[in-house]
Amino acid sequence: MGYSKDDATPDAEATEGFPISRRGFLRIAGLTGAGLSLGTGLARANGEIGFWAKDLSDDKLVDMYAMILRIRWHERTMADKMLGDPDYRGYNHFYAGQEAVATGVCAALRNDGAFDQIDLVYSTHRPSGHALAKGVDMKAMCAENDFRATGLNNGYGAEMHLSDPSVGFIGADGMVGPGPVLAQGSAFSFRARGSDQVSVVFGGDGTYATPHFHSTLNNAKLLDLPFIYILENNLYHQYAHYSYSSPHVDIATAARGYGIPAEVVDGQDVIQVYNAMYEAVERARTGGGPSFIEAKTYRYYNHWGAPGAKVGELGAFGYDPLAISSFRPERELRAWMQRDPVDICRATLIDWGVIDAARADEIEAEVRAEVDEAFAWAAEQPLCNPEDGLKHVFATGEVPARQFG
Amino acid sequence: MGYSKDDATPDAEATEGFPISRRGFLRIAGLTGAGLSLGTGLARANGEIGFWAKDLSDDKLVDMYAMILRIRWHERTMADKMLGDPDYRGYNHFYAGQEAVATGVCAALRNDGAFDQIDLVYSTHRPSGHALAKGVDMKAMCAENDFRATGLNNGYGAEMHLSDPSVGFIGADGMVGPGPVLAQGSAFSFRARGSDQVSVVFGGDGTYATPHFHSTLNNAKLLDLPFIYILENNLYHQYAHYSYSSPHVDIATAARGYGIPAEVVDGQDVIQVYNAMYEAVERARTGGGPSFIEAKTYRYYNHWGAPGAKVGELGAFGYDPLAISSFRPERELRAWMQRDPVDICRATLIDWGVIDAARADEIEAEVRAEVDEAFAWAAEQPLCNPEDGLKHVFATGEVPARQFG
Amino acid sequence: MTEKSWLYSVLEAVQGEMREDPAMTWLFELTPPVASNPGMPVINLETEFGRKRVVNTGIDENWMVSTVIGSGLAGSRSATYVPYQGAAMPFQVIQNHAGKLRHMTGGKASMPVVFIIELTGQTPGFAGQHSDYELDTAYAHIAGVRTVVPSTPYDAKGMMVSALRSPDPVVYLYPAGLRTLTEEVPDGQYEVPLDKAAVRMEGGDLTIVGNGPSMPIAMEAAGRLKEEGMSPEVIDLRVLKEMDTETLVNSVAKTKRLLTVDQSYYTLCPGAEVIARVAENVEGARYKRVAFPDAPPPASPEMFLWMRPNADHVFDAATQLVG
Amino acid sequence: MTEKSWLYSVLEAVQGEMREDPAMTWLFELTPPVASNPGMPVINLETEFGRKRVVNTGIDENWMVSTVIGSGLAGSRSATYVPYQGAAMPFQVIQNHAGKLRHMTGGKASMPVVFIIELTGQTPGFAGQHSDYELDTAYAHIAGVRTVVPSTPYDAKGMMVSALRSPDPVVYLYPAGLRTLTEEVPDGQYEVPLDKAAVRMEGGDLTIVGNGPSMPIAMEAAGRLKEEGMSPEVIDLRVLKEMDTETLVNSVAKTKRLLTVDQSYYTLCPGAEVIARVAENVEGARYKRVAFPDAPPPASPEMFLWMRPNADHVFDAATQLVG
Ligand SMILES: Cc1ncc(C[n+]2csc(CCOP(=O)(O)OP(=O)(O)O)c2C)c(N)n1
Ligand SMILES: Cc1ncc(C[n+]2csc(CCOP(=O)(O)OP(=O)(O)O)c2C)c(N)n1
Ligand SMILES: [Mg+2]
Ligand SMILES: [Mg+2]
Repeated sequence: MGYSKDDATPDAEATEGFPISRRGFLRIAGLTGAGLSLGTGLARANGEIGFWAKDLSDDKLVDMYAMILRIRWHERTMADKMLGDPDYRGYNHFYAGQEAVATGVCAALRNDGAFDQIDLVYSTHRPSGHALAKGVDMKAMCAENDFRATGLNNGYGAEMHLSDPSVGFIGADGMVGPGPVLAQGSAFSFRARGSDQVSVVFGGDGTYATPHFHSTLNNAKLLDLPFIYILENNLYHQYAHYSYSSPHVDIATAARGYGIPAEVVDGQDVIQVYNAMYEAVERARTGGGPSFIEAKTYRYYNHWGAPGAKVGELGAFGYDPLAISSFRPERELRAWMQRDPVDICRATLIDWGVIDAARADEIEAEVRAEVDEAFAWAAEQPLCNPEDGLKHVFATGEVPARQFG
Repeated sequence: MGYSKDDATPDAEATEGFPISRRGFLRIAGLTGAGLSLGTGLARANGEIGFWAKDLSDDKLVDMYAMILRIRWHERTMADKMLGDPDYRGYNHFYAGQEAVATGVCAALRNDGAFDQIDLVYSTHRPSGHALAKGVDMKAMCAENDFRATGLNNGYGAEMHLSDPSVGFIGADGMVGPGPVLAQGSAFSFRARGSDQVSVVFGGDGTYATPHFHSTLNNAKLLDLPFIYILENNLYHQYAHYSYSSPHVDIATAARGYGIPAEVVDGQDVIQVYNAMYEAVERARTGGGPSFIEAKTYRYYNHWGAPGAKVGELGAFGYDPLAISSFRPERELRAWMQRDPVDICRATLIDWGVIDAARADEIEAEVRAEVDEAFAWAAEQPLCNPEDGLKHVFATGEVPARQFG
Repeated sequence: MTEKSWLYSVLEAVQGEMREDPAMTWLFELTPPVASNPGMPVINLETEFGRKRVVNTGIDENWMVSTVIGSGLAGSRSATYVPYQGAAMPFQVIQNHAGKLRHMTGGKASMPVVFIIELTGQTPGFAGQHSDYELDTAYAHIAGVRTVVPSTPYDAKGMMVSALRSPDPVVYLYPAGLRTLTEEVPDGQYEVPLDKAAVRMEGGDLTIVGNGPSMPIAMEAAGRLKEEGMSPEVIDLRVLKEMDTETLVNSVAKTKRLLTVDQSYYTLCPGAEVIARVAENVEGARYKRVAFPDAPPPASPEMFLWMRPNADHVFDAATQLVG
Repeated sequence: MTEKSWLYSVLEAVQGEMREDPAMTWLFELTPPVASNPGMPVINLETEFGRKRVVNTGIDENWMVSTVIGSGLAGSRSATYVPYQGAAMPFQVIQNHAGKLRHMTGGKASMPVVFIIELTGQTPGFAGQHSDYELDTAYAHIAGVRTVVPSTPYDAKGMMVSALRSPDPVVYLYPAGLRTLTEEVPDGQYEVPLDKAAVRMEGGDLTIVGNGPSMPIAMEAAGRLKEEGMSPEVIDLRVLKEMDTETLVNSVAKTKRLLTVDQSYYTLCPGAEVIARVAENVEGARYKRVAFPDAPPPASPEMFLWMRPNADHVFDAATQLVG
């Protein structure tokens, strides 16, 4: 299968006027953002074409809204614990602000069934939202993030290595670069064994500059793998704006260069994310090869932990105290918060008559109760047994202690 | 400086009809070849625009012809020694068929002067042609390839590691992938120290699939480095046709994706190669950033050594006995030999009235004498002193012998 | 049983497993999975299993290995043959992902995969990466991968079967110089353990420990020492991780003399680990190490062959250690 | 002299060299070349030398290191700071290119470059690549690069100056756990040799050899052993390649007891090389090794802190070895 004319046409912004000054760059990105927020409206004006979310059941739509809230309140509750509870040892690379991406992507995947039937998701160093969206149990995840023996991974991995193959969440990856190549490797095995499973990787804008980006897309295209690359472009990789590492305004342009169908979507709108993902999954399942989706989004907290955040408040304002040579302007954050994924999803569902405001509030209340319960449960869990660190190096047995000489 | 509209337009063949079957692929490549051979004629019809070779002195043009012959006869003489002289220990990754690329590229570079003034060339595992074109002494190279103590690198490196910084030939590289990144690293230092030097890398079609390809082009573009990537597309990387590793018919298409000006030239025509290189060098020297040139070419021998070749005959026919899952058809080789770089250059110079047939024959006779003398000199050189293997690990001293226990 | 070449024996193991398991895959780059052997059918994995399961790729060893790991994580057994030129390219993903994922996930991740890492080190004339033998140490030091290095066609096949059946990722070092070896190898599938050294010759005067490419010279030297009336014990490590300390310690406790032989660079070669483990457990023994100097291999055969450990070096070192 | 932090001391060395040499460059990724220190001017290499010489890049450590090597080959001194997460990414190009080019070219290639490879290993809670300390062995084993690992701010500055002035490529290991150390460090440029171990405490009962991150615990344990009336000699390797055998052998010839302390995995840790070199040269000594088990570091602080070598482990091991 080939790809539509549209996909083949390189993005105008990306092929004109190199090199882009950072200011000019932000201006263009701003416009893009505007264009995107219009996107949904247009799609709807155009009627049903490619607008798959319209076909979803009310329950499914409500589940998506609830998932966005579950991620959001998990984030906020954890941030408050980090800031307010001196005994709490967990940490996080907060995902708040990007919830609609994980939710829209995973809503289009097969998340339960036998391991050789479900779709696989490879995540990043910022995994908590991806994990919940793929179906990871919140209690087990909270316990893992708190280094508990009964946590999702028995306390061996914690936040950057969350993994639960039983729901197809292969897991987080503390490294930047290797994940996408590993993910397309799973897609390679699906093709080899004739399975209709799909392998999905989440990657940040920071993954664009890694050498792995080329290996991943080039081979996924050459072998027509059932692989989907979700690039969450939140504008920054740690302390550098993505214009420091990419000559493209839309990183999707780079994917099109390989002949891979690539869409740019508004990552704050779960409906847009779902619609693009639905088409990509169909393409992959039917042997149509890989797809690339760039979701323009933004993180409300700083790169790591909760510096700059306040208990009870959403987001971290002011400059990241850890950043030095590249800052994210506070106004940029405030502007993005105007287009909050929770608000957009809530408004859409009310607008479609799926729920009313009262029901929306109820759902949020239920979610907050679930989140509080998960953290409370985790806090009760036992700590790890030191000697167990020698286990799980290999499938059987344990390695000898060597620290005693 | 940006790049011309032309460069920004992706190559039609490369963006239509993925994936390309191997047969369809060869057909297109064939057409491309035809189009290219027409290229020169067109450019000449168009007059002087961008046709820099016309401005060259007769001497310079004659030097280019002589250089093509020096490379050709070095290859043929070495192949005959490998096939005919059981005592000869040298080996080669033969470059015959590709002479016009190295010659046209290096003719546009600054090859003598102080080390901090001359342009640098990074070569590959197939370096003998690049080395001669950049100005490496043939005698010293022959001695090195024959493991002699007085060879170019005192017998430490041999063919795959030929190096002579004094003429800006940083050297061969037995690895595939790292070379281009190292070469752009030199360009980075030129920019940092405000030098107008240019760094050039030769890479085969096999370098396209390496992860290094992305690192090299992405950073060269982001930092606008004085860097030129010469991709010699001879259709095969070892025993696989390049369609096994690239979705692009023209690999230049991939370079354009980064916003790098990229030209596709007929690698059998030294004049076309020189013209494209002249513009790329001007761009780099004047702060215009990187360029990419894809030269469509072909090797007359098999990947390595002289299997399939006969003494006194040019080229290796029949299938490469070492190749198994991907073959190069003998007819493909015979077709390419119809467009021999020696013949094309000779015809052009006679056509331009620079030399006549008699002078052309004289030049060839002189070159053959020089080559025979170089191999004869090398054969007389002393072998290496075993203990010297412990030297040159670090700038001073030597490492202890450990093989004796 | 038939006399078989090294490569044929290895591909026989792979073919046997791939016939049993339709999901298993094989990735290669420039070394076609093809072998012929007198009196045996030609093996060609690519034609037998097709290009969806057996893939000829571009020049990207990190991709090859990462794809194998990703296949393993998805539940498919997979193996790849990495040519010596690319032997270091996949180091990071093997070290950080293959080696750590099972542990980091509390045992949830399983990778039934094999990375055949070809190492050269035998061939004069090529220099640098085309003549070196050095990555054994890098792969043996990291955690979570079983690093083995067979030294005979029989072990090569048996350890390949065990590696392919192991739920753990295995770095299967393939010393290119041993390709020419042939011996009687069973036609059927059989396993050779991934955690046991082999005593190749029993003796009481000194212990010579080699591995992979140094075994032929260790055995040749030991044979000559025997002729001289000496009684050497020769151990083939076979497994670098997890190293079989017991066999080493028992031997040296008896001989009180240990000579290690490596093709790898002296500093931190496997022999250093052998000596350290023995020294921690045996008192009053004497030690010697034969290894490649801490220098890249030069092209000149005169320099290279002088530097590369050979049977004479082992013979002389052993004589000094005992005398 | 002022009391200075580790990072400040290192950047002072770099700043001093960059002021002398307008061609010298510095590449970084997520660690800005910025440091402040009480009573001293803030150092910010990026603002002082500009973005043509000091570059903040994308996430591609192989590119960073390759660019530094390419700069060196073009005649410019250059250095890069590779964060611990990317510590293995440039391994291949350091092993095959930085380490081999001078030799392969018969001495024609020169690379006056420094690769600062940050290693962690100290921080509980992160697991895997974010808590490991293991690549010292991989870098120390390869040929042609000088691999050093300072353990004090004074050495960190002096060895950085020496490394930047050396015509040889230097792998300068930076144990992140030592960042918090401070000591009196001269303001001017000075050199600390790249081939000498340092005797940090003289004694006659046993020799304790540590390096980089294991030095603080080795010194703490030695202090307590002294209080117990024992006389330990403590050696800081400082240099993994070329290792200072003489200092090690002289010490153990005297004490007849050797305890090595590493944060790296047990198998093939630097201590194994220390023991092997000594065992080849000293008769009748006794040996012990303290190291991290051959397991990836787990996230749980309870598991990690139990596994990571500490002063108690060293103290107890030393007591057993002597007793
Ligand atoms: C190979 C490697 N180098 C450096 C790092 C350190 N690091 C962790 S996250 C990160 C930035 C990632 O940015 P992006 O991919 O955009 O994801 P985001 O943090 O924005 O979600 C960096 C540089 C790493 N984890 N791995
Ligand atoms: C990293 C690495 N992997 C594999 C090889 C083995 N190898 C040597 S040359 C070659 C093919 C190169 O093809 P190409 O780049 O097209 O150059 P050509 O031989 O056609 O001139 C390969 C695979 C290598 N040298 N380095
Ligand atoms: Mg980002
Ligand atoms: Mg080629």
